[in-house]
Amino acid sequence: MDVRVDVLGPYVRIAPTALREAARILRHDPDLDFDFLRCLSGVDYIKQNEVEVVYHLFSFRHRHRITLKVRVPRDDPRVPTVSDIWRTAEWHERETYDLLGVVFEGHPDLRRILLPEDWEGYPLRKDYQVQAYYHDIPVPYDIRQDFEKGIWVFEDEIHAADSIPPSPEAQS
Amino acid sequence: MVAVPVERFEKTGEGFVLLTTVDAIFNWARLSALWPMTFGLACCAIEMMVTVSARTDLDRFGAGVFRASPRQADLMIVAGTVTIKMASRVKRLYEQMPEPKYVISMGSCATCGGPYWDHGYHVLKGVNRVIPVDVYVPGCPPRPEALYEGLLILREKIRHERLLSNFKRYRAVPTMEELSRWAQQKLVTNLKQAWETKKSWTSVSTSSGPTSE
Amino acid sequence: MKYWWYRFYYTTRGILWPLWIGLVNLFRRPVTIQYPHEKPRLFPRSRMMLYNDIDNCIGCLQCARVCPVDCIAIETVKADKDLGVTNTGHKKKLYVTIFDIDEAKCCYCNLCTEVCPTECLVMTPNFEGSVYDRYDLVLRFAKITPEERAEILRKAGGKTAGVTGILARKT
Amino acid sequence: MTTILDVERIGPNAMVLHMGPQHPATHGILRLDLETEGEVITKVVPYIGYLHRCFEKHAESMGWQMVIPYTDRMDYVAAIHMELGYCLAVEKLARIEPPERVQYIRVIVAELQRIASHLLAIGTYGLDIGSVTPFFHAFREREKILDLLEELTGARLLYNYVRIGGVAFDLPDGWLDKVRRFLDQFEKAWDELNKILTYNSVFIERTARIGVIPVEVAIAYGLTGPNLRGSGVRWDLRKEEPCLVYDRCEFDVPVGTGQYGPLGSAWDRYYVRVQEMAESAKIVRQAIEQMPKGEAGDVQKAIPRVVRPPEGDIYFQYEAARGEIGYYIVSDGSPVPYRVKARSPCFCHISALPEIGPGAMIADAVALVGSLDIVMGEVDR
Repeated sequence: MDVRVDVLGPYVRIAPTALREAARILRHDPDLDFDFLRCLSGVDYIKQNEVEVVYHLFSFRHRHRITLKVRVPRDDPRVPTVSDIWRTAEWHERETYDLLGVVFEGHPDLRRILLPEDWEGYPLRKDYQVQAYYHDIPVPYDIRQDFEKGIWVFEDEIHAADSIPPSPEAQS
Repeated sequence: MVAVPVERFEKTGEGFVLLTTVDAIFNWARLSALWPMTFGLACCAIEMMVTVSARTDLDRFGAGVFRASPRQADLMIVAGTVTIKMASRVKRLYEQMPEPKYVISMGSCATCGGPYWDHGYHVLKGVNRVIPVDVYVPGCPPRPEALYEGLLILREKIRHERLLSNFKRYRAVPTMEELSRWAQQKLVTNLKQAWETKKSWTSVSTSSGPTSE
Repeated sequence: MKYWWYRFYYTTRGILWPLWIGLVNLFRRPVTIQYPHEKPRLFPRSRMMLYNDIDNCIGCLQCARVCPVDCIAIETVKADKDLGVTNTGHKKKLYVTIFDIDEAKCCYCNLCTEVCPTECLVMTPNFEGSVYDRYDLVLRFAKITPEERAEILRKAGGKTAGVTGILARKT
Repeated sequence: MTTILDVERIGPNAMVLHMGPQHPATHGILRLDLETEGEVITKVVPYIGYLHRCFEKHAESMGWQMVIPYTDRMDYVAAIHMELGYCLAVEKLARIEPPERVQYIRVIVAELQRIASHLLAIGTYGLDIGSVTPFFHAFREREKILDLLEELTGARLLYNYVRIGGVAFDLPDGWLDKVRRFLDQFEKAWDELNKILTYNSVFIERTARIGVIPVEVAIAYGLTGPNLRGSGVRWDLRKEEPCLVYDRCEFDVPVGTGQYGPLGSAWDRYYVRVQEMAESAKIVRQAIEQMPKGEAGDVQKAIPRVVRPPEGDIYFQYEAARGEIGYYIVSDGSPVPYRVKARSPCFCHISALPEIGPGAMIADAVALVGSLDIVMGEVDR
């Protein structure tokens, strides 16, 4: 457990195993009574090889707030779910799973929410690469077409256009 | 600018007899009552809603009858970003429409992915990847009047369609290339004129009075 | 019975008020603008399609760098002769061999015109730009023809001063 | 819930009805799977993501100022609120203090935008219910606001007006007088709109008993904005956690009263929006009166050439037209944001549909979804 109050957004960092217990106390203790999960977001820290899940909590009754942070390894991110404690977390967790690939253990319905079911990869990871085709629909923008049909085709560039790689996204 | 002939009817005598071609009468009938489908996807849909509201009344052109069902519509205004999840639905809806059917791609996103062309992994880069598009309306979002203009341009296209294209025509009808060139030259001319207007606005005064024309 | 009267009151009210307002609105001035015959009201700040006055462009590439959409493609080559000055007094040191704006991608955010030092790039109040082909929306503003460009490039030894936008992705 | 019939059994007679993604009344492209038993909905499963435009990926790929056009496109009906929330968050992170005049301009613009947004919500809601006339009335008024905003910002819908540390343009000459004139005229139009729609008995019959959201459900699902206030919770971020100059303006926070049915019904949510328009008009009037005189270039003084917030993260929330728009921003000290997460209010509103939907009739499904006032661009981002 790691508490920082000196930064702009003070937070409490806890271990993923303690998350459920902490969440239950925060929600049900009458002095704390955090009944409003404001935001649940995931951040991909590729340098530290970790994924962070951030919970912003608020209490309507006492008008106080707290930020919880959980760090899990990037290769196998597993965080216990809090969707039975705050109902709104159900969709937020699905979204985090969809975009960052964090698996919420115990979640009742962990499916992709924004992207199609058979989408490859987790887009908000920093090393994400776009797939070239999705069900025969080309996904990345085809710059070659711009060169062929657009105006950049001058005598010497027609041949250069042939050597353009498939897409800029696929390269990076 | 390539002059586009707009006369539809050729009168003979004192105007008692009206002679026209099957093409012209069919095209005229088609362009006068384009029934669009309510196909609001994103920001442009709001502007599409504005076109049917009081300020810019789309019904003046017989195109204000927005149909909920594709079976009753013959114009699809793709207003907004088409995502890859939505692409197959767009295609299916287009296939359900009866012939003849036309598509207006409204706004940047539908035209080529717009602001999302580069990093938007889930945005379809142009609706012409799934369905054929007749008219592209630029803008992000286009003004309601810009959609109007797109509709007028589409009418121009329908007016010069050849239904009986295998027959030899007695009258020259502009080809699609000529029409396309005309449209682009119109765009460039408009743009130059607008630039002159802008210059006069900024140099004369910064007063905020509404300037018509 | 009291409840009935209440129901009667508010149902009648709900019917009569809209009728009255509809009647009043009959005599109001119509708000419809007859568009193709009458242009809509535009304001000095109204911004629609981009236009570049290439005579005043110095090829500083700032607009292309700030564009979030990356729809401006510029290629400049160092000038070997005096090209004069712009309206704002900036010296033109570069040939602008390519200045293309893809109006189809442009998101009309006005960021590019704000950074333009010579104010040659403006958002005009022109919204009438519907075309039949998507690539007609790519506008060429450079006045240099392909032959002249090849000549300029040959003189410069194939070296460009700056390349941005979609042109920079070629390699 | 809205128990007209007590549904106990889900037998073989259950039917699944697909509504959307292309449906004239879903406010965008939302797909609902309605499981029905006769006329009564027993289960609602919303599917979203048909307008997922990858805002968060775009925010990670470009400079801080360049993100603003993309924030506009999230909630395209109330674009100013989206960019305002983002700019306020970055200003707090980068410790930029915009001048006082800028804050007043922002308040005026934001409140005008709120009126415009609610007008659209009301007009289209009337359309959903089946009364077409209010749509034209609402849009006529909305066009006047859009004209004002176009005169100020140059665009009709997606403004890119609020910048980090300021706003893009100063007010044009005589603009404030125009706003004042508009507000005088708007109050009459507001009254008219009330007469046509709000107190129309047909409208009340159709909305007052459906889509009831109890307070516990509203809080558990994180509902905010007019939807939460419609359930009777007096919670407005402009009042509770004032940013800008909202604390210098006097205004009420309208809440649902349960006048024509149970508390938290669709009519209550609708009526909160109607009342909020009047409150916004009040705020605009006060802000115009209190606004300090400024000089040319004053509003752009604090806009930094290169925005470089220090390392750190922040969560900032702002009361948008549809509820709490929150931005969780992580900066690593570079000119490009490391992560921008937008907590959108409508996302939470839709997630509550499986809870509030069951029990309603099929014919009321449209009225229920419409009363939540959903903008899909914000749900899917």
